[in-house]
Amino acid sequence: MKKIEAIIRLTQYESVKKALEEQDITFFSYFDVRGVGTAREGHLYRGTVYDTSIIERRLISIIVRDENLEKTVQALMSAARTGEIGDGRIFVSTVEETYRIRTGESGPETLYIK
Amino acid sequence: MKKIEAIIRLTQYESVKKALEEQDITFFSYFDVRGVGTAREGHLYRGTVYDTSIIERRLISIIVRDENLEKTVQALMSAARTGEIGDGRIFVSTVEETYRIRTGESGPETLYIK
Amino acid sequence: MKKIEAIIRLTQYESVKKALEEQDITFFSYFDVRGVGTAREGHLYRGTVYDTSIIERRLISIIVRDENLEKTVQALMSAARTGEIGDGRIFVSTVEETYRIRTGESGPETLYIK
Amino acid sequence: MDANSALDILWILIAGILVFFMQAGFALVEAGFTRAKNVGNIIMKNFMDFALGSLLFWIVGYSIMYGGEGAFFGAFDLFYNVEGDMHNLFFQTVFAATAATIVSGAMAERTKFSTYLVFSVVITAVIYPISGHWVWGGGWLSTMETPFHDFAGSTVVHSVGGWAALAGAWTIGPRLGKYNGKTNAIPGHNMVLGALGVFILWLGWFGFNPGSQLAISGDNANAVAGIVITTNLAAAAGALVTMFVTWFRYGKPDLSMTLNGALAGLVAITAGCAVVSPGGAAIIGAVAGVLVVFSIEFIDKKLKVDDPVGAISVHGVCGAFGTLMVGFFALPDAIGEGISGVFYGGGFSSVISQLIGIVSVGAWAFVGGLILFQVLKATMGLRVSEQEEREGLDIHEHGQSSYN
Amino acid sequence: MDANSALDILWILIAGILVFFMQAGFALVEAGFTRAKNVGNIIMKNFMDFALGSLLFWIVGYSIMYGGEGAFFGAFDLFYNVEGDMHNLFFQTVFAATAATIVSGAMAERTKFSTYLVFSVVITAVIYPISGHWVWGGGWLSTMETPFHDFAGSTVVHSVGGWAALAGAWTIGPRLGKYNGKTNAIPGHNMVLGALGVFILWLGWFGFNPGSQLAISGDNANAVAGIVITTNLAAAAGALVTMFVTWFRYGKPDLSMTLNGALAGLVAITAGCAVVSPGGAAIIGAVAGVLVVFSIEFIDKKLKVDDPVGAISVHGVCGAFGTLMVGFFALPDAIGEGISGVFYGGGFSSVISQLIGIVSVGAWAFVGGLILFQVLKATMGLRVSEQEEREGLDIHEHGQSSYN
Amino acid sequence: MDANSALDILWILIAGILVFFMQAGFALVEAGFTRAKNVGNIIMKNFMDFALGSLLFWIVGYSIMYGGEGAFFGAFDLFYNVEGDMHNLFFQTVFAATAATIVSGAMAERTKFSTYLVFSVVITAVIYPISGHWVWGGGWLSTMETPFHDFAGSTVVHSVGGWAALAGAWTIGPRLGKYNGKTNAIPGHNMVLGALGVFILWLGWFGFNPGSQLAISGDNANAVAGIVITTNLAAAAGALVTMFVTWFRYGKPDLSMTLNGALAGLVAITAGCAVVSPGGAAIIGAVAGVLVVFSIEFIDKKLKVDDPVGAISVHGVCGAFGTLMVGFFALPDAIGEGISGVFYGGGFSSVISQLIGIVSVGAWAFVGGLILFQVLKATMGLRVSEQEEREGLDIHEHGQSSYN
Ligand SMILES: Nc1ncnc2c1ncn2[C@@H]1O[C@H](COP(=O)(O)OP(=O)(O)O)[C@@H](O)[C@H]1O
Ligand SMILES: Nc1ncnc2c1ncn2[C@@H]1O[C@H](COP(=O)(O)OP(=O)(O)O)[C@@H](O)[C@H]1O
Ligand SMILES: Nc1ncnc2c1ncn2[C@@H]1O[C@H](COP(=O)(O)OP(=O)(O)O)[C@@H](O)[C@H]1O
Repeated sequence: MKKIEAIIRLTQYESVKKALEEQDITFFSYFDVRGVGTAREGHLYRGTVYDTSIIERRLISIIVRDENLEKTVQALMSAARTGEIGDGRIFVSTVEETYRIRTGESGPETLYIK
Repeated sequence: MKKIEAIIRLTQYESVKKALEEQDITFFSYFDVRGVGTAREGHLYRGTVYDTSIIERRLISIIVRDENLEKTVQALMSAARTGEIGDGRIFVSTVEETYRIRTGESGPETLYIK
Repeated sequence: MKKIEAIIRLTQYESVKKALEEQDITFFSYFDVRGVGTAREGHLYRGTVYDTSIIERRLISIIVRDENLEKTVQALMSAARTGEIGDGRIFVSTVEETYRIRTGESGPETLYIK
Repeated sequence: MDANSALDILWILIAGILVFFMQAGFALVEAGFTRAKNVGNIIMKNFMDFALGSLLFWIVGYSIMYGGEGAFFGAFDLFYNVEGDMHNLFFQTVFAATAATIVSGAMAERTKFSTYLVFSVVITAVIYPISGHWVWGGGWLSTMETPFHDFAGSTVVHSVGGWAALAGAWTIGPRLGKYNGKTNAIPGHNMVLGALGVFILWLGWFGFNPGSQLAISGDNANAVAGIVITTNLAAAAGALVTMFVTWFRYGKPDLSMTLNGALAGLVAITAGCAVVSPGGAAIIGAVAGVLVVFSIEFIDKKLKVDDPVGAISVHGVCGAFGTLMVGFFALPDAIGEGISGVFYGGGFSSVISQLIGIVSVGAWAFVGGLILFQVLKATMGLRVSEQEEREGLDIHEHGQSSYN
Repeated sequence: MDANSALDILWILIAGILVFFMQAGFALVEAGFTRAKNVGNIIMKNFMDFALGSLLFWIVGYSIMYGGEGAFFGAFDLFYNVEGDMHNLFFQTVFAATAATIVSGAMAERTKFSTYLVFSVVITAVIYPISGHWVWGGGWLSTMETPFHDFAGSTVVHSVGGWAALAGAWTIGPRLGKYNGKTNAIPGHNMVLGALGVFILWLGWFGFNPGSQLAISGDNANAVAGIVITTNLAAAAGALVTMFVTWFRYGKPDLSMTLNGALAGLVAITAGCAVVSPGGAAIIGAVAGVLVVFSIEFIDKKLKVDDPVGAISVHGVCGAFGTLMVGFFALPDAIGEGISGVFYGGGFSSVISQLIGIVSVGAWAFVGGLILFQVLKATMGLRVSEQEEREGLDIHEHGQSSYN
Repeated sequence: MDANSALDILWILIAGILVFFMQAGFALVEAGFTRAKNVGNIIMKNFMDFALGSLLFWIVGYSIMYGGEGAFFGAFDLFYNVEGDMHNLFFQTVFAATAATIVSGAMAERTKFSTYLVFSVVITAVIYPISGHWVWGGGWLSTMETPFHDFAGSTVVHSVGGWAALAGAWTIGPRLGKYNGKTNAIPGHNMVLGALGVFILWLGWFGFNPGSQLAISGDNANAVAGIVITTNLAAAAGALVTMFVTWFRYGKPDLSMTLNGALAGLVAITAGCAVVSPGGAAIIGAVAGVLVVFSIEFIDKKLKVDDPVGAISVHGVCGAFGTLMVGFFALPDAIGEGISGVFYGGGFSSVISQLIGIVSVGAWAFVGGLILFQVLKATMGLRVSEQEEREGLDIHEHGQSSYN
């Protein structure tokens, strides 16, 4: 199994979610992270610009069977893209085992993402 | 070393923590994620039901020596289970190296979880 | 590529960031986690001490090329260290693939951290 | 000056101070019912409504409204400064600022700040004082045979705000993601702020309605006390009934709607608070509490006009409803010699006058607002860009988020 | 009506408006001292306390309390509507609503909403007005030889709420996780809300106590001013002393407890605010500031009754304490011809009367509350399910979280 | 007592109650403009300022300020308790508590709690009442040939707080990370709290300025109404102008600065509110709205004195500015027989008196504050440890975070 971690713009989340659903990927987890990188938002407080390089982003984490890796990455990539600097990144790594807590079963076949 | 990531119900956290302690697993990290999946909470706002599939969950991350993998997974699984849909999942992957920042030492033997 | 996850004190974040920048590591993500471990903060509420072992920490996640692993770990380690209990830990694992969403390119060479 | 006159001035000032505080109430309700990313923007709008309103009503508005006896227009004198009448200027100023503020809520989370300021200027300096003059300044609605009766402003203040809000919310269109095939809920970010806002508004209403007696000496004292009671009972009934209506309709009592219910009762009783019995007030409040739920649903789901805080229903619909109810619930001779409400055998003459007032003022505010918003849309632009809306007005319009 | 009468009515109305605002204060304190997942629920309860209270006290409560001279009961007239007395109805209504509100805090985070509403009806329409009649409505406590003296309601309002809260919190049991072998702290989610609530309550108390003079004309003006001072000094002393007590006991000054300390001082001075000297007020407030800390600890750790906001200690214990202190600190002839406090050589006759009042009203409220809660527990059920409690009352009872 | 006297007392009490509520306003502004980790600490400081202030001003402060006719000092009588004057004690107490509170904002997020308490005692019991005596208690500034005129305390209250704040913020040094080579922004954590605080302060100012007439009977009624208008117009002008200034300077209208702008207008008009025309008030407010922006920038970026809430600029600078403007905008004979402002042909005699007052009171407050803070720094220590500052004063000074 593969773990796909995509760091995307907060504002692209809805369209990413939709794109994933269209690929029958309806199970995933996400949380908000702050990304440090080149994209910058200029903030202003009481006349002092605090030109920060810290950006709110959403990290989507999906564990898929190996055969679903490609289509998931593609769906993520096209839906998260705006073409502007700051679109984010995807990282892929290996997951060795998974368990469904409710039943105690293990193995890739217990992933809802068939 | 293995990294165990368990996505559990917020409300099972206390009992999971206790179960881990009983196995001498007293070091771990956690943060809150939102899970997208089949379990649904019906929310209502001003007469509009927003039947959402987004659920607040807690992600517990524990890095253990290989020999502790089994007991940790078992402890997690039994304490996190309610038997209802939405109990969550456990994912296991490999960690190659670890460092204790305070001393600079590395290696599995620096894990507090012996 | 390697994924470096460092769990550090919130209060060391600024110096860690600076140390990373000095090593030309200007891209990373972070989010706040709660660490369960030996370091304890004594909280008090209405006369009841709730001697908790839960501590707010920051998890910094950096994906680097293999050749940058060492210097990144060193930078993290020296900047995050105070020498007191509670300095935190670093975990290293393998990442197999990465994509730059904006362009669709993949491979370690698309990491900004050369 | 004798003690009675001083007493009256004291009361008007205190009532005005209470009404001033309603600005904070509106700001909190609107902030709480919208999303965190736009909260600084909505507060800034409310804040500027009052700052602009205070200056403009002094510069020109008060004179337009109260400066002469014309049928449609008072007078155009600049910089009002008449010794011995400053308490009235103050009391009317805080009223005027309310009308604009209502609109900001209905158009929240998508309206350009600069354009909003222009709108705020026009409604406070032109739209509100002109129709206000018709009713309270000696204009045509007050000189009809059976005069139009709006004691404290269900129509003059609240409906004017509410119908302008309808014009604005309709012109600007819904927030992104509100209607895509179906109607989506966009929950407000902080119900505690919303509730505190409603408590503050309820508090302020004890200045709004009883203060509109404009005196407390002599027999006015009992009249004022009566108005305090009718105001409070209508609010309580509105809140209670709305809670039960949402409970039956949605299965659960809805907090945000219940808060609206109290406001609905308050807006509805504002016109008739001085001429109805406590029982009449409770009934008016209770019916408003039903009405507001169905009105919010209708506007949201049928008209598909996106009003994040329910301002159109609370102020427009319940304001009109309450004004009409005066024709039914007015106690004998309470409005004037020989005039009573339908339920006290007074026939429909008062109902007709009320309708004339509701429709004429409503049309003025809605059409005036519509023209204004269409012009603004075509010139300055009414709406922020899609990116700005997505990422939040706070960051884009003010360069800073409100929560850090 | 002459200027003096109008002045008195004006003052009663303003004081009543200030007391009304205390509802917002209670809501904020209770919201701030509990967890975010229950905040909408607690606000809804506070909101409904006032809505129900306003209607019920008008419908029946005021008549029970003030409608006749019986020793135990006033009268049972429906829909109070006496021209010339509406300011009193209003002032008494806002007082009545306070008693119920106190209970919601002590039972927060676990009480079923529907059951709570039933409780709220009974306390406002039955429990409170009956014991209120004994003291303020001409009942038996006011006709004793040395009458029981509770100027603004340390016992009539606060202790009634406090003892009913004790009955409720004890009947319903502690929140999940509060006591498992040891006593756990469940920190409130927002101390800013709690502090703002206390500021608002302190503000409202300037209506509560000085308004209870029920007049300001003539010599009443100085009396009212004196009450403002005693009220303020007791609150200040309570806050300051509590801060130091927590500092010594816990090593650090505790904010939430210090906020309770100010309320403890306010509750304690409420009975005697009109009959003690400024110095006496400061001492009463200071002692209440000590008492509240130990009382909260005792109830929390020894009795193991879980009161998230400290309502039982603040309103019940400090209310009783303050009422008793009247017997010690009352200035000569301040309560009545020939009656003085112990410290002014008056002997114990007043102390005994105070004790009779404290015990009889306390027993009435506690036993009445206990029976009511036991019946409700056996019939409708008093407590939400374990899952609802874990996941939050907002989601389960109202279908929506308050922070989004 | 006749109706007029009772009326005056009623008004002073109500005004005092409004001013009391400003404590909540200050607490919220300071909480909102600082970081979440220090919010409980700043609220505790505000809360204790008022508790201490209430007790100390009663114990000794009022007597120092008003107890005698000496040129520099009133009298030293303990525990003020004069029947018939308690309304004045109350009104002066709530004023006194304001001065200390101003300082807590400028020194927020780094000052030791225990040391702050000592400071708070000294400013309320010594610094403030002595200079206050010079102006309002019959001291030397009030007996000059052309008396120094500070109607409601631009200098007596606000500048005293502002200059002591400057002394304190300078002595304690900037927050960690504020200046490292360049000037960094440290955004406040909650602009909604800040805005609500400003609304509450604006509300309270309707007690602060109009209440300082100390009467409302007879002709005072119109005077009070006039002050309400000047106060309101200056605040509105200040807010509006500041918004535009920030818009031009920074490209975007800054909410937190605009909130300061309203306060700047309010502080500036406080001295002259009773002697200037509405137009004069609007101008004074508008200029203060410009001044506050440049002053905040100057203090922040040039002086490198770290004032998280802008207290030095708002209260010190705008207080001095507003006091000076009295010499320019005072209407003929408004201050006294034959005295007018420069713009009304009165020459510079009044300007000179105003300057004398501004400088002498300012020097007293600044030097007194400086000595006090230096002594505290050398003895108890003024500042928390670096670790405490990094991790938050709430956890370290109070053992608990405010948001959970
Ligand atoms: N090497 C890395 N390790 C961890 N996170 C990274 C890394 N590189 C980029 N990121 C994350 O991805 C986000 C995207 O970077 P960004 O500047 O937007 O890229 P792009 O120029 O490709 O659009 C960053 O904000 C950061 O959160
Ligand atoms: N493939 C996946 N990738 C990432 N997270 C997942 C995946 N499958 C499930 N999850 C997470 O686990 C949670 C549990 O799913 P749930 O519907 O509760 O499972 P179950 O039916 O086994 O009880 C989801 O809310 C989601 O956060
Ligand atoms: N085995 C583990 N798995 C996951 N997180 C861990 C583990 N061990 C430690 N941590 C994290 O690292 C933090 C550091 O632990 P700490 O007690 O500070 O270590 P040290 O004694 O080395 O300074 C903990 O709070 C926890 O978040």
